[in-house]
Amino acid sequence: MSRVGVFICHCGENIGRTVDCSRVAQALGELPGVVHSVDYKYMCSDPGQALIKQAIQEKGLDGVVVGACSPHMHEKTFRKAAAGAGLNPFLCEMANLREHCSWIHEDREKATRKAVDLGRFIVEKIKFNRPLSTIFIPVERRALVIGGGIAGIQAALDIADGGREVILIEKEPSIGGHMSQLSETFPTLDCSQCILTPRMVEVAQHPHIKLLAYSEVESVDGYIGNFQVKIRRKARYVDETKCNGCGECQKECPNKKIPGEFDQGLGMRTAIYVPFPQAVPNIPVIDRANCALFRGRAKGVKKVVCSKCAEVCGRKAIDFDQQDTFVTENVGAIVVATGYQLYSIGKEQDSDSLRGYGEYGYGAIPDVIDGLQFERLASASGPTGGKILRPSDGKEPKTVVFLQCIGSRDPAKGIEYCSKICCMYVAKHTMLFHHKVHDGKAVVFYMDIRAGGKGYDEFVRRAIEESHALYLRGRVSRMYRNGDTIRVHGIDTLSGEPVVIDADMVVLATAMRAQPGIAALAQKLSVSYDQHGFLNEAHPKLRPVETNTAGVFVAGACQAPRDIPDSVAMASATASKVLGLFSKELLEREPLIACVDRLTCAGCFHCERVCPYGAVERKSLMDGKGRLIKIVAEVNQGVCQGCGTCQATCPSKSVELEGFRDEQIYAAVNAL
Amino acid sequence: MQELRELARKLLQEKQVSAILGYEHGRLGTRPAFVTDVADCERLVFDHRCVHNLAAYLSPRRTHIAALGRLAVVVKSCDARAVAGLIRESQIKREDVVLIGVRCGGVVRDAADARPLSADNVAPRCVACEKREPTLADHLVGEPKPAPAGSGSRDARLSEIEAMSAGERLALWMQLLAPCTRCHACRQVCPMCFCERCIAEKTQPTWIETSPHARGNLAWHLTRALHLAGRCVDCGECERACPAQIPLGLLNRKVARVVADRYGYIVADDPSTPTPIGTYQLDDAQEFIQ
Amino acid sequence: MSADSSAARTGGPAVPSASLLSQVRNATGLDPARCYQCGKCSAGCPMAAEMALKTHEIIRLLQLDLRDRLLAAESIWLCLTCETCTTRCPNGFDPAVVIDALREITLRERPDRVPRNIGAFHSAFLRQIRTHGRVFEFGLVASYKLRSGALLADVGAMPAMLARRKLALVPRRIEGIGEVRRIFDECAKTEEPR
Amino acid sequence: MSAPVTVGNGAFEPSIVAFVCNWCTYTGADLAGTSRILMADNVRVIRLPCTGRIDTLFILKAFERGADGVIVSGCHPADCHYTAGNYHARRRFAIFRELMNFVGIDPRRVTFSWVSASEGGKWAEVVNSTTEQVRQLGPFATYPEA
Amino acid sequence: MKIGYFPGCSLHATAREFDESLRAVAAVLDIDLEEVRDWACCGASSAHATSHVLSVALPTRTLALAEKQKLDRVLAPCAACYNRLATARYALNHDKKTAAQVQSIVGDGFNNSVGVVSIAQLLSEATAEIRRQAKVPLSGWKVACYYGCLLVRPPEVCGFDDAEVPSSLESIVSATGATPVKWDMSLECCGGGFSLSRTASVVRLGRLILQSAKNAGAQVIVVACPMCHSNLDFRQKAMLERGGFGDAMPILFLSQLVGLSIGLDPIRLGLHRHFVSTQPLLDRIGAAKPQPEHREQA
Repeated sequence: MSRVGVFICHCGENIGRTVDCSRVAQALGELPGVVHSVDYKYMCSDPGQALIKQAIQEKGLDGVVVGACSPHMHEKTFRKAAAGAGLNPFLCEMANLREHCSWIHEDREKATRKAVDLGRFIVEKIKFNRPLSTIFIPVERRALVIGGGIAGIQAALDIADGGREVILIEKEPSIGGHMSQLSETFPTLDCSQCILTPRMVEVAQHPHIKLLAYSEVESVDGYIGNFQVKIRRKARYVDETKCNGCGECQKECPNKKIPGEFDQGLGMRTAIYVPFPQAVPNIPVIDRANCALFRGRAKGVKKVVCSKCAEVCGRKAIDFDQQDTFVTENVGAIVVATGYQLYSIGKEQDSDSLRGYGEYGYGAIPDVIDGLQFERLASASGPTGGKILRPSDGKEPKTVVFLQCIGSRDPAKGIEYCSKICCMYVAKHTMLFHHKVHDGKAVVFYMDIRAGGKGYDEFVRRAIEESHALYLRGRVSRMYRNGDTIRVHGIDTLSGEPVVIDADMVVLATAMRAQPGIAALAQKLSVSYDQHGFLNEAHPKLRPVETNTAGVFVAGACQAPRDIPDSVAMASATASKVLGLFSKELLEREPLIACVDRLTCAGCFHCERVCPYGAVERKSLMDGKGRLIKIVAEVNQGVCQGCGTCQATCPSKSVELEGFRDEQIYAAVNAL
Repeated sequence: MQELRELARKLLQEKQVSAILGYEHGRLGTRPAFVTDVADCERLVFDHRCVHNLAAYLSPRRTHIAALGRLAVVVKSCDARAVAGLIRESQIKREDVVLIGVRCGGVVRDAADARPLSADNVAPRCVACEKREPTLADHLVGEPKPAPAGSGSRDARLSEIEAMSAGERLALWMQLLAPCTRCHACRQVCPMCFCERCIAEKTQPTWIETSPHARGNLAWHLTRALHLAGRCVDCGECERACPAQIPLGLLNRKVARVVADRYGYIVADDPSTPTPIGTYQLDDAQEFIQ
Repeated sequence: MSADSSAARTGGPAVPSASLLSQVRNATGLDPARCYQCGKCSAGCPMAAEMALKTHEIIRLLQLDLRDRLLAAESIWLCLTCETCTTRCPNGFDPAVVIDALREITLRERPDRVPRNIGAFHSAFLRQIRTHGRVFEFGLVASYKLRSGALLADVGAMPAMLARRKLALVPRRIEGIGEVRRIFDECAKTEEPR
Repeated sequence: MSAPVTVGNGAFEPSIVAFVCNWCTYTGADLAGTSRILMADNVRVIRLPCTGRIDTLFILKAFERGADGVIVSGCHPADCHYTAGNYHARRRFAIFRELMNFVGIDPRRVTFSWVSASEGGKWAEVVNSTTEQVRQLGPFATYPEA
Repeated sequence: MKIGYFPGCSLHATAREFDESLRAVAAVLDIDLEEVRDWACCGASSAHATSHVLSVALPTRTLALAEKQKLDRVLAPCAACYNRLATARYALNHDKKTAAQVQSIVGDGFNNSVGVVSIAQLLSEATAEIRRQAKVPLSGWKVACYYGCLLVRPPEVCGFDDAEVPSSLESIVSATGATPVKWDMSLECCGGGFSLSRTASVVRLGRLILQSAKNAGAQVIVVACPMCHSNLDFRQKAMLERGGFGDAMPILFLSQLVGLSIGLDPIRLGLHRHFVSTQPLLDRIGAAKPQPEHREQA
């Protein structure tokens, strides 16, 4: 026979006004198994809590029901109080007599009767509550950071500076990401590489950071605190331990006419190459598709067609037979910082939902370039040494037209969102252009100027007032080649005048998109993503860098279009989350999770199919002689979040959700 | 028939299986037969009286049968659907059983019925059946058979009931379920009911009252039908086994149609298709939700 | 800015001073709120140079529900329905159809505001179909001239046209003409002010 | 079990049980309270973590125990705290509801709704409309008393 | 191959050479044109501007007739007709309200099963045959392919070719051996129905088109629409008077160009009916100067 104590709170007048609390206490006191029932003005007050503790100790209660406000308000409070008196906190429950009764009814008689019902439900339920103890999960206090752009670099450095080991992986040969391609940065116009490269070097030299460049995530197993990540280390065909980055191989490589990724195809590189001079690590990689030797091998040519790089390499670091290798790392937390790619206006799109810009010639018109290409033209380390020159004929453009919202805010092309950074970098571009081509004319077609941010709008005003960029509010309907210029048909909606401009160069502020392959990665991490492939945060306001998968965090443009300050801020936020997680050796979790009754489980695994977290595992039961008896479901305590969908689905109810076990619900319903 | 026996002999002789699970003629009509001896293969038959769904014997609850070792089972298309279900739900492994598919032209309602198959003794589900030979089979025997003569598909009865008022329906079912003695034969014979401890026998708590009372009866039969949503293979065994002649098929059929209409799911003898319960579409119809 | 009842002032046909905006919504099933005024329609419009109100401005006035200015605007009659705007609208809007609806409403409620020559052309064209089932261009030209008063335009071209057998002089009437007329009448019925 | 509550004029007052998820509807009901939205007092709320946990057996049992109506409510699609519990529940109840109807349990006695944590007003509507609905239908007498 | 044929009003008058040349070409390419019996005008250029329902109802009648005639596709050579028919078909499928109104007017029993095909689509399906039949090499001909506004726009209605960078006409022209030029105005509107009511606009727009074609080095413009043709051919004189791009530019219907390449008689193709002389072209392929009048009397 259980010994339940009932405590009815008046909440001042809040409950007392409409509910006859003493009658409720009396009525519930008469229920079998209830050995103590009182009402009091403020149960949550110290004297109120004292009443509870006292009763627990004096009457040896094995269950406490507090009839007061919503459990969302004070469940923690009262469970703490119960625990304080030596009662297992999970043997304390609340009946909601305020939000669900006194505040929504006026008739005292009816409200009181309802209060009694609500109380009775909980009294009956609690008779079947079981003492539960908090679950502790060991935490592997190492972090994995995916992506070596500015966000990934920042997250890695912050975590490492916090004294925890970090594995930073980057799919390109070098870290640095898009930021390393930029010339200057808004709104301060400080040189991008000047602020970035020191951080890259720091990463390379940090004692707590293990940098795996030219690598990708192959698979992810486990759960918060205990992830096992399999990483593919793509073959560079250069032995990292031997190479000293002297660069002789690149000088010798005969194939020097390959459009370089780093220069957005505006500059050339060799088949064995380092993406850019300040690359980290400064180790070249062979591009199979363009290397004579590998092309020969692909055609089945036995003899070595070319090995100039190997011949010239003093350290004998070149290894044409190198293969991809795999390493598995155990980590407790994962930061995803895979960044973005730019939308292309071409006819061919990598997603059915996207359309290219036929009205802009699908990208076939010369000297129509995108923002990153302009960055390379403007960059001192770029293919033109920082001179703004047309890719087609190397002439200096006098009239440059900048188009904003290309792909962005254009549902007809498949993207309705705003890419956030374009307004700012276009303003920056007009300034850079003005600084480099004094007699040049910059014209900007925009729909709105979105310059929210410290010093942002002032920056745009400077572009207009000091660099005299001509801002026209309107979209461009069509452009086509006209002699060696580009004829742009636009409009200035403010004056209502159609505008036709013969431009020497057109720069498209194309939309920011999630990286290709993000979906595959998200599925490996079981992180949800929106229709555009941007990863979903756990809560848009209160949990912006967490995901719905505990232990996986997001930073930078993989979550939504972000500029550098945002990305860095997010990265530091993830770092603090990770360090917080790592501050304890054991991870505490509420024990309200599912557990399986092996005896009756028939192993049909409906539970496995419905579990949103993949928390159900298969366990083989053996008899003494090691013969298989049967395979049953088993819930991974670290992964289960306690939704209980498994139990409702289980035909034989062989899986039970602690805190909401069938007996408890049954008792409550039975108390009707 | 010979083809079937030949195959059986071959399988036994070549030790591919240790027993054949098929049908034989008995005094009370056709019945399941276990053949372990090559000589006994003569006993094996297949005709319109082979009503039983032998897949039921594969469920792991039947440990004594598992003890026989690797089995070959004679399966009609409906039986094959059950085998698929058992594989899908991890009860057996495909490689652990040899499936002898038989082309079927429909079976009688009652195994004891010795008359030739005709409109008046054919099982209603066979009239509606669209699949006369299993896909999930290692061997396929018999000649293609035409659809059996017969009328009055069960869906006619469904529509009839659906046309009634809620009150009439309730009265009808109360009357239909009243004679249920909760013998649970419907469950025992069902190839898809393989729980180790059926919800109907779960005490603590007793969701479904065990006494043969209207309350428990309704709860039991509704729950049974729900547990078979997207799983019932429509073999008609439950209805055949019911000593109270309760038209359980109607409940199963109703659920099957709901699942088909709402989620386009038809139970097939393909173990790889996921069940409609346990999967979902983001845009599943929710017209009934406020 | 509310829809001012022009009917009262001009003594034109009694028009419900109902919102033009909702009329267009009903007629086209499109919501002008979708237009975010990027102007891409006007930027590509072949007639923009001749329009006092550019396409996006027409839609803007519609958003503001300025009935009088819109129904009086010559610009809506200059649309060639070349579908450039509709094809390029980034937000899936359909200016061409909306302009058609505006013309339809004007013809019904403010025929006095339809530019003479253009109105003349359309009614001549439709009359042709109504009478013969097909447009017989010689008749079209003739009746257009009478309605528009542009009597002498293109007269010089007539002989050349005839020499090239480009104009049939005698109209031929289709057999199902009755059916065609019924269609005209039925359609007229569906066009009661919504 | 308290028989159908009859008060004052003795008019039939239905007794209704609501099974709701902890994160959306329960919180929404709390909000209705904090906003002091008055509503019918016939509904008794039982809190569960997620609609995914709500078993059709609960509903059947509630009726067996004399409830005249039942409310099942949780998070809107895409809002589920557990990402997918409500999607599974949606299918479960869609099938259950039609079967229930088939055996003559009037589906108007069971309200399914999505009520988010911010929809205190909607919760009040659900409570009131269901109460009124069931009041019209009258007491639920499925089972001849044994 | 059999296909329904909806010539439309113009092809019986101002654009009869389009009709003549098309029938002639079809015969050679073994395309059986079955005219929709008792078709009525599609209402082009006026109906849609005055009554939406009418603009759908008129073409629907024709489509219904075609369906009765058991035709699965109808060819509408006139781009305007094509666009109206296609738009009607689209509206019946997508705009429930209008569909209901029109159904009630035109009457039931119509399943909207008839597809609508433009001449561009039809001939681009036949390029192989055109190549095979080509007798007169048009090599060296620089042709500007003019789509105008209604042939591929709006994409969801036409559902054929790219709405911004189309290529079907080019593929057909290449099949004749001629060389399509890259130019910019191939999709700009010529002023369409304004020929009579706003001639000035037509002249202004036409000039831009002719200029652009000239700049691209074209010697002839190929069109697939009677309105485009009469605007660019009949109104060209006025355009020339405003000057700016040298001498006259012959305007051919697509079917006429194909006809020439497969060796059909210029007269049968109605080349003599144009206002801008086509003789310079004929000279290039050594065809005799057509003597229209007495031939036709004969």
